[in-house]
Amino acid sequence: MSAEVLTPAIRDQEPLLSVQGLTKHFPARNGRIVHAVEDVSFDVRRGSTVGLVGESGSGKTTAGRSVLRLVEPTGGKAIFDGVDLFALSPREMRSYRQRLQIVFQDPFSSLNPRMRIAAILGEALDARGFPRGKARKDRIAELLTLVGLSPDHATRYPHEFSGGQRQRIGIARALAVEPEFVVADEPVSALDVSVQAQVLNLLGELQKKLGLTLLFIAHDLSVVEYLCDEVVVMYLGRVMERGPSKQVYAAPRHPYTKALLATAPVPDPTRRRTHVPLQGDIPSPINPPSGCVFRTRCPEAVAACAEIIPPVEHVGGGHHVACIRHNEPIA
Amino acid sequence: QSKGGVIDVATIGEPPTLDPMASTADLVGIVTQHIYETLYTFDKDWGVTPLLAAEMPQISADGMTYTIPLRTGIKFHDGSDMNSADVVASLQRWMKVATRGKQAAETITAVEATDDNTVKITLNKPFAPLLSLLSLNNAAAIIIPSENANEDPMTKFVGTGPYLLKERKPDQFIQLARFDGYKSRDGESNGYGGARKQYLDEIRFVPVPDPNTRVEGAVSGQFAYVDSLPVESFEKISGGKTAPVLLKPFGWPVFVLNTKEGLNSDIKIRKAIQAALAPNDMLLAAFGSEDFFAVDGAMYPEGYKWHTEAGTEPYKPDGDTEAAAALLKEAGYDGSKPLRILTSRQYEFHYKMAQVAAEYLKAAGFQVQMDVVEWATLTKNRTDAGLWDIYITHSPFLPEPSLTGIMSDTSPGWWVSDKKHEVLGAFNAESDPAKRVALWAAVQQAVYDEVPAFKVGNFNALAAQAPNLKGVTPAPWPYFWNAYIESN
Amino acid sequence: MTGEIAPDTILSVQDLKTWFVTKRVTAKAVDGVTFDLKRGQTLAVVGESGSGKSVTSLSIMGLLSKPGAIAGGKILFRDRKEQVHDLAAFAPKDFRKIRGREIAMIFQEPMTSLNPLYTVGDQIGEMIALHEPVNRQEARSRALAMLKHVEIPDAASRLDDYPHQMSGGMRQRVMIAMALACSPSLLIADEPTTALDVTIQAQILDLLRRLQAEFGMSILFITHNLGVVAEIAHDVVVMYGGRVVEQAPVNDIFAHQRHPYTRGLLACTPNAARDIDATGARHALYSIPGSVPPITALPPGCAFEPRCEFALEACRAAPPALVAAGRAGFSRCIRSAEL
Amino acid sequence: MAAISTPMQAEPGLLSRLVTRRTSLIGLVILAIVALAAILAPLIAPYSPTKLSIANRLHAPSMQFLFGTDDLGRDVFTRMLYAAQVSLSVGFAVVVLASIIGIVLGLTSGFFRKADAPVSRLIDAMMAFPDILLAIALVAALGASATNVVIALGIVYAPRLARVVRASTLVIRELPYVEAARALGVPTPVILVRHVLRNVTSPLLVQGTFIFANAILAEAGLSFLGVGISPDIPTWGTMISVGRQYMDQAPWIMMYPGGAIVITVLSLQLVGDGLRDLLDPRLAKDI
Amino acid sequence: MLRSIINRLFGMLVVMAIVVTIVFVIVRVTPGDPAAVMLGPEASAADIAALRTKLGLDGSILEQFGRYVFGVVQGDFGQSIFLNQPVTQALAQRAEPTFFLTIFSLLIATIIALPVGILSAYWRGSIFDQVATTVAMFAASVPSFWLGLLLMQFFAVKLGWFDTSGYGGPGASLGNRLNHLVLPALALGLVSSALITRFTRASMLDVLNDDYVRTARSKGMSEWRVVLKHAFKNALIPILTVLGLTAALLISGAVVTETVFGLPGVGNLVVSAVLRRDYPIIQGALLVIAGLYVLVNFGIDMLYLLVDPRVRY
Ligand SMILES: Nc1ncnc2c1ncn2[C@@H]1O[C@H](COP(=O)(O)OP(=O)(O)OP(=O)(O)O)[C@@H](O)[C@H]1O
Ligand SMILES: Nc1ncnc2c1ncn2[C@@H]1O[C@H](COP(=O)(O)OP(=O)(O)OP(=O)(O)O)[C@@H](O)[C@H]1O
Ligand SMILES: [Mg+2]
Ligand SMILES: [Mg+2]
Ligand code: NI
Repeated sequence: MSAEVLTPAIRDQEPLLSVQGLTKHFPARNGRIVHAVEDVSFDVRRGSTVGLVGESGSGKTTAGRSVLRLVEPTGGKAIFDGVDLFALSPREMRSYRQRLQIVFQDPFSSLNPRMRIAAILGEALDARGFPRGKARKDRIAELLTLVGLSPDHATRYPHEFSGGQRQRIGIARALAVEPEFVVADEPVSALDVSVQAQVLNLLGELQKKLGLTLLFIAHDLSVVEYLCDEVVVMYLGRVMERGPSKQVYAAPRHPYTKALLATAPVPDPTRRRTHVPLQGDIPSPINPPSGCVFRTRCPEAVAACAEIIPPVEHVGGGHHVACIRHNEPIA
Repeated sequence: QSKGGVIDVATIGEPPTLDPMASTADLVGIVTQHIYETLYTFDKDWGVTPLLAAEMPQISADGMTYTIPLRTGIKFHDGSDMNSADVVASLQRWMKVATRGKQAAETITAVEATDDNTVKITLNKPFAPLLSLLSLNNAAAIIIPSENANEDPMTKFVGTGPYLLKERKPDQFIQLARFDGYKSRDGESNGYGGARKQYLDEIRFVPVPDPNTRVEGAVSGQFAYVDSLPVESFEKISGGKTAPVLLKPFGWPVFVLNTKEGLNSDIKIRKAIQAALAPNDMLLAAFGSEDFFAVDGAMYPEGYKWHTEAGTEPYKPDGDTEAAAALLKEAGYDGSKPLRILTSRQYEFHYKMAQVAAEYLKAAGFQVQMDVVEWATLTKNRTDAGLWDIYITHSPFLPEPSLTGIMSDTSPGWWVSDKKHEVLGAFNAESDPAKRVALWAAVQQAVYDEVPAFKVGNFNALAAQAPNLKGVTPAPWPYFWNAYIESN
Repeated sequence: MTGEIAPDTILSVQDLKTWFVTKRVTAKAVDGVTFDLKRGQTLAVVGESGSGKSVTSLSIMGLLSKPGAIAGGKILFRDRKEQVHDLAAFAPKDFRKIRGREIAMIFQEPMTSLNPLYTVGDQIGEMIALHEPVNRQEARSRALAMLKHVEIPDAASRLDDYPHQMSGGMRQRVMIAMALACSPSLLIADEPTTALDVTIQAQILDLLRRLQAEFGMSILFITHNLGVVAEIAHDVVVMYGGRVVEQAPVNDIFAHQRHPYTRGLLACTPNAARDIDATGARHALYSIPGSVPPITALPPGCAFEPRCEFALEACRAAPPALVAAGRAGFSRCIRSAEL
Repeated sequence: MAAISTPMQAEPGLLSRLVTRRTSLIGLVILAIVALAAILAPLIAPYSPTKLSIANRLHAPSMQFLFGTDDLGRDVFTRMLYAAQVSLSVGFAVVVLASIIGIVLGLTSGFFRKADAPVSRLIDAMMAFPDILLAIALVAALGASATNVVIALGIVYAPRLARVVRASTLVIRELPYVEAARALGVPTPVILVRHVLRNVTSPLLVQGTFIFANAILAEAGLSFLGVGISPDIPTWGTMISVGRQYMDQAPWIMMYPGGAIVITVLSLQLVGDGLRDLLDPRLAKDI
Repeated sequence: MLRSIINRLFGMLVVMAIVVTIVFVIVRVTPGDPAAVMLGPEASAADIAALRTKLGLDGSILEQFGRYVFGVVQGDFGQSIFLNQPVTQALAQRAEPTFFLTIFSLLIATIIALPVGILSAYWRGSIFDQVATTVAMFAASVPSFWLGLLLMQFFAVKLGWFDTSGYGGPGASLGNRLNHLVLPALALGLVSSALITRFTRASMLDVLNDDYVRTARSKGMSEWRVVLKHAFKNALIPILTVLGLTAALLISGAVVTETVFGLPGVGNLVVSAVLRRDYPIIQGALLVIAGLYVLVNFGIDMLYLLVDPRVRY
């Protein structure tokens, strides 16, 4: 087995996307509010991959969709290539759409079952005004080849493909408009383990080949560690910790990150975990805890945690933590 | 013949009102004639005979003053006595409210009480139909207490009749009970006139609007009397628990032509229609068997004193398509304008005649348009001359020919002509019954000459009667005083 | 009441075949599954989606829905009275004595596996009342005790909660409480943590381990996550295409795979320590080519053959037999010795 | 799997799967026969449907008049063939009209959140009227004619379809492929037609079949009450309504059209049921 | 929760307001003149015009609407033109047969439909299921008036067991009156049992596939208990909706059936009112029936609160 070495992302460039104070509230029953995303900030450098991890309901998807304005954000900014996407009129946003794309989690519902693959990709080409005719056919064939499918798959319907193949088509659709930035929302969680690797490899390859910038949303910590240059850890709509993957994984500063890493099962029976650091469930985003949202489950919480919302502090090397006790030495 | 018993009578529906002045509907007349009485009524030969009046009026020589003596000791259902004041108030209400009363009002200059038991009516010209108008049971000149006479619509249903209104549940029943204070005329019963016997304790009129349901009801013996059945169910009813009663002849279906506007304002077209129609097939389709109709052009059938064949030659039982076509051509009809037939299915036989008629009219070269609407719509639309060329209706043989619809200048059809006014005027002014019969022939002649309407023929009516219900005289407006339950 | 079954074995599935036969196709969802589960131990069944894990467990419980039916093989189960039954030959009503009392089951979807219309107390109490002569009061207090066993905080007040008032993790605890209410000797857990977050998953796994120590039941643990297997299992069965491809003690499986499929599974999960070198360069992941074939279109020979890098001509001919491999395991590969 | 030729059959070979179900097959065959009879009426009918022949009235079924004659001497068999034309066209037209209204209302309220509340209330209000009652009132208002019956029934059934469309739209609106289209900047009308409308066709087809059946029944009911299609146009309903008077003497006048209604409606329901089983994912999952 | 009940009540009012408007619009564009009908065939145009004024049929449509809404809000549905009585009174007098007819047919339908639906779902694909489904489908294909006619012909005319029509005379006992409802209720009940059967079957099928039913089985209880306690109670929730819907359908059916059997009910009243151009009656009846439907639905929503702990508005 010979592994291909992929060049890691180019570091230390101006961010392509800078999310600042992103907030998204959904209306809930009886006039209450779901605090899905609350004051989230992070940067994505051109050509890099940023991972967004967190438990279910922590607001990862909502953050990703807000950036593309697939849901209208409640507040904050998303500076993309120098322009605040949130300040654009819907009409202006239309012209930005093809620069930012998204790949979905569910390979089954993300393709219209009544459209042939050619039509699905064609729709994307239409969006950027690609001319009809032979050129388009060639382009579709090219796209299919790019994601590892055969050009004659173009005449088929989605149900004729396996989950992995569908995910490739979803990727091809996103790439059809030649975007600079792609949000990949758990693109492999619905796939069989044996196929996951194929899709991850494809993403890595494409990124290198096309110079893509990737926001990679995932549950699975090991996938993020493998794929991402930087990682953002979210909990209940807020960022707990972010920074270069290597640093975060090697030396997590936030109790939540530590707990996540500790509880992730590792395929190694000799390294069995002995104690469970996190008790209880994630609280409801309808009325999140005061102060630090994590304090209700935090093994290290103190009274002060209920008082103030911990600011996100830079602890060096691009590593940020939102915990008032991050400086204290903890056993 | 003993007192007692309750009968259910199935009627064709719910009467729109229990105020017989306010409506000309037959059903209203049938029900309310038990409750109210008029000054005069008809005997079995359709002659006028006194009811609340003590006797026939004294008519002045010039025919302009009618002096009417009243019976005494008549009580209203509310217990009060009837006197001339009540009669005057009632007649005045009648002239104001009832369509027939309004017609009469044109010739009436005064109604006054000369004493407690005498009333005098003064006219501005001789008017022979007056007594018939006073006798009819629809738009009827009923006598009610004077204190109720100002009401319109009527809310207190108080009359002098043999039965009084006990309870009314619209669409369920109208319950009449014997009026114990009733004072019958002496002597024998004679048609609507003469003595009225109150054998039955109660009479209930049950509306059964669906003809088939009435038939089922008749067959299963649910009612003592079922009115207005489709004649073709005769056999079915014969096999059931009530016996069929055929009223022969009952009335006449008629196609009324719009002489005011449209195609039929041209007399040639009307003549063409007269020639084209084939009563034989129309009646057969409508009534099924010759037992239930007669092909007859005369406006009154044999047996009526008004019967005459005068002028009926254009009436061709099987139609004359060629003659009709020729007439049409003469009239310059090019087939571009449709002949609009307005009809409804309230009475199935209207509709069937219309269907057959349409075929014959088409054969003669007409373009035909059928407007099948509900009866309600029909009664509205027929008043608008712009909407129709022919509409279909029917009528019983009225005791007074001049009361027939087409005789009025204003009734839909709007037949107005010098000839009509001449013959009808003479007929109405003449008070000698014998002379009037001769004058009627001229009226009928005019109808055939000018074709304001087409009489299709005579038809019979079917009712059903329980075997133990006796004493019911077949009549176009059946009545149940004199009727009794035979106990065995 | 027959069968060859080792004394320390509580469940022995022998060449089980469960097929879904319809007019159009025959889906051999389980086609020759063989494994043994030892008393007090946990046997993990791993395999990708559609490999027949659930069908195997439903076959054991007699809960197959039409048109599924056992077409062959034996399911030997040793009850508390040490009697051995062949569940594959059971009539539907025989199962009523076994279910709940001898074998209990928990399911993947905690959100939908509890009846939404009854309180959790009722549902646990019902389980007890079904199998033991208790009155309402006793059933209730037993239910409360079970809730405490599964570490539901403030159990007394949650007893009258409806399932929708609880989080996924809580509901799964309730399911476990219900399953263990009558102290069954075998617990079948069909992917009990798949729908849960990692933090909750860890709690549940931990709970199961402790309850096993306490109640001493055997667990048949179904999952597709090798990490979870490593956490909880004593023995591991790997399934592919309705067949067992490998069985071995947990340490052996992770140390040395005797089947190319198992090997591929382990290799393709990303592992930063292995896949990223010191310079930060990322190696492409190993990936098994192709995808899992539909159960109705399995190749005639070894089910894994089309995706296998070790495949030989012989693999194509007939399905290989399950042969002993390694220290205490079995493998369904003709080249298991070479691996 | 073989490539599929027409886009409408994205659910591969709907028809071919339908005919493998015995009950649906029976339904389809009956429907085909009825439809064929209706289409070929001018060719196979032995007599004229309108020409009266008073002499032949109320003939019992015989070799000469297969199903007998009616009160005006018209051949019942002939009229039934022509009635099939009208009844089927009325039913079909109702479905088409109701679908158009239903799709517009359903898509609007399902896709545009702002429009949802008012349109939903309107739909609720319309659903509050019992169907025949509303149809009677509408036909009475518009005047009794075939067109107006179609319009009335179309209005009556539209809210039901609107609900179906709305429900599906609400689901589809949230699906990732719609979101993908939005992410690509595809204009909303295009999304509505290409992604939403196309995918509501299945429930629409199922519901449409049942509404077809209901419309035939309702038309018969209206005609029976005398507030429907003019009785000189033969429909099964008008034939029954005329035949009712002769239920005893000439039962064939109402029996045969009644039977035709039962058979046609039944076959529509069989087909509808089959379609639902095939298209409704809730039930499809365990087949 | 109280707040959401109030919200629902408000929604109900909005729906009713739309209903009122629809009713008014439908009825007023109707051709045909009640005054002409009332006055009979020989009335003159002047008489008719006078009556129209008296009945309040003059003035602009908007004026009429204003007057109407004003009345409705005060619970005054106007005066029946034809019957010369308040609409509310006319409706009240006819409520009894319609009420009992609806209740009885609903009862008949439910008693047949629930067990059949449950069993045919449980034995899906069995002979029982096939027969039941086919019979149900047959029943749903028969026009109710036609079935009514056949029943009447056989039981009332041939066998004479029942009166063919009507609702008993004056002073008829309740028993006698209800006796008149047997056939119509049977006709309606049979036809509507089809819908409920099919729906029960479908929702049972749905529920029987649910995970908690499998859980129930895995607990080792009897099938009967699984089906009734665990599955049916869940299936009941959508069935409740359909029962509400069926009640509306039954009123529809009652219109035709009451006409066939000559029952003096609301349905019959409406049909004759249409023929009589009795605007206030048509308006009142449509309004009351639609209002009842909205109320029934509201009631069912409230029932959900009882049956389904998940529903907390
Ligand atoms: N359209 C919406 N309306 C209301 N609430 C929403 C909506 N979308 C998401 N939410 C809520 O917002 C919160 C965050 O959801 P989100 O989907 O972003 O989480 P996530 O981190 O992507 O979770 P998962 O890992 O399950 O995908 C959740 O509580 C969710 O219920
Ligand atoms: N009722 C059924 N009818 C037909 N085929 C079925 C039925 N139930 C399961 N199968 C088939 O049996 C095979 C095995 O299914 P099973 O549910 O056991 O898989 P699994 O290993 O549990 O997968 P997962 O990880 O997705 O739960 C699948 O291919 C499935 O399609
Ligand atoms: Mg998400
Ligand atoms: Mg499974
Ligand atoms: Ni390598």
